Amino acid sequence: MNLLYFAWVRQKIGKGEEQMTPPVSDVASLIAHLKNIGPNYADAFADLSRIRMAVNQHHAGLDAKLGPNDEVAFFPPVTGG
Amino acid sequence: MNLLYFAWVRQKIGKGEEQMTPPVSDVASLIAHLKNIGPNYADAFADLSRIRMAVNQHHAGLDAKLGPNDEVAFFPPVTGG
Amino acid sequence: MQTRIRIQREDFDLNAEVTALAGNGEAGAVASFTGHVRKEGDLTTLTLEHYPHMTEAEITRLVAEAGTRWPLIGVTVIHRVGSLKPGDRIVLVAVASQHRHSAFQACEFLMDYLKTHAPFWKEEARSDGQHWVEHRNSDDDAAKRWQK
Amino acid sequence: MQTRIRIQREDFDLNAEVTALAGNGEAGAVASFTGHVRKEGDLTTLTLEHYPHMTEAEITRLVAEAGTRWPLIGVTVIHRVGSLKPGDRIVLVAVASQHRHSAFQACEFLMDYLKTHAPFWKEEARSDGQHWVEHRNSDDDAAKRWQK
Repeated sequence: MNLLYFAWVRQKIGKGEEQMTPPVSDVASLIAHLKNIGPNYADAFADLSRIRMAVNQHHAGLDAKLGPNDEVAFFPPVTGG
Repeated sequence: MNLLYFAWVRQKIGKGEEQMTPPVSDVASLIAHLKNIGPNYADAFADLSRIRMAVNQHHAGLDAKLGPNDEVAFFPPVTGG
Repeated sequence: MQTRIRIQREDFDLNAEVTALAGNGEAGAVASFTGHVRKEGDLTTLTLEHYPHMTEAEITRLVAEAGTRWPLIGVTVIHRVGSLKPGDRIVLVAVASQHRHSAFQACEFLMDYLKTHAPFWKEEARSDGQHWVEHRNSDDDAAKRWQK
Repeated sequence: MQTRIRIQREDFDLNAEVTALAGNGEAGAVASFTGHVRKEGDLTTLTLEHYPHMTEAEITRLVAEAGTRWPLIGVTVIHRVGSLKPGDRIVLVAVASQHRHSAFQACEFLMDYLKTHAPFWKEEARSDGQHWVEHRNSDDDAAKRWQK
């Protein structure tokens, strides 16, 4: 699984991208898994109302299913335009 | 009174501008006066639903009052933009 | 509100106009509209006549009305006259505001009123001669949407 | 529908973009929007980050959706990334159509959805440091207006 982090999510976690193969099948369980990795992840995901996500470059929700080759991105609500 | 004609009104009358001091006090009576001057005027004003007017550079109606120093313009519905 | 109204034969530089309108960070949003001569069958030339002085006066009144309806920072209206070819630009309306919805609304309001109130007339040259363009009722309907 | 989507660090030439979009008389109406960095207190720099590939993919989807709602001839979206200063342009959305109302509607729709869906993030530099800009609920409300 390819994980991407943007904006302050990237800053809190301390990296913009990483590969892992966690034993999870949806976004919610991926977040639970990440929060256990370390305090930087726990801090980034402390308030899920401030987190948005995309799976394979489409906006997705916490219930989106995940497979081993998916690209999953976490980021704050967007502020472009 | 300074009279101005634009677009096909100008073409039908055969001039773009003229001065006259007709014995009229509103736009409707001015048009009646003009239609008696000659067939070119009568042709231009034959169908008043196709004529718009302005008095002193403001859009006006047939009932607009006129004074001797007014600028009165006749033209088709506008097609700019 | 900064207002620029120009009636001219020459083309205009949209980039320069919008840059001037946005200023040095005063406006966050600029909505613009450009009208272009459409390529239509055997149309060769579109000639625009106008009523000098009243044109500027009427557009000034329309811009002032827009300024009472929306919080605007600046408005630029440029309308060309004379002979134009298919593809040429006819008109620019650009509106700067702090908020994009106000900029869009005021820009469309000004175009709708320009089409129905500003004293311009278009004459088409086609292979069978010259024809004055007929006013479109759909333009009246568009302007009526804004009546309060 | 002719679609041009560019994510770039460089500024753009609005005049050239609108000229290309209008073509040689194909489109009668082009509505454009430019967003500019506002001068605000001690703001010195606005830095834009984005999600490469998804940005283009998401904007492509938004433009396709606009094309199903209005009869469009062409759409150009340019969004800048990197470091910008007050007064700099951030974004261009330009929409060509045969009819001005469609052009205006599609242009505003695209801006509203760009603000809520395209993965860009703004970070402000002020005298007290760097701050990520907060998403505005008013942008969500603007986008919701278009829900069918």
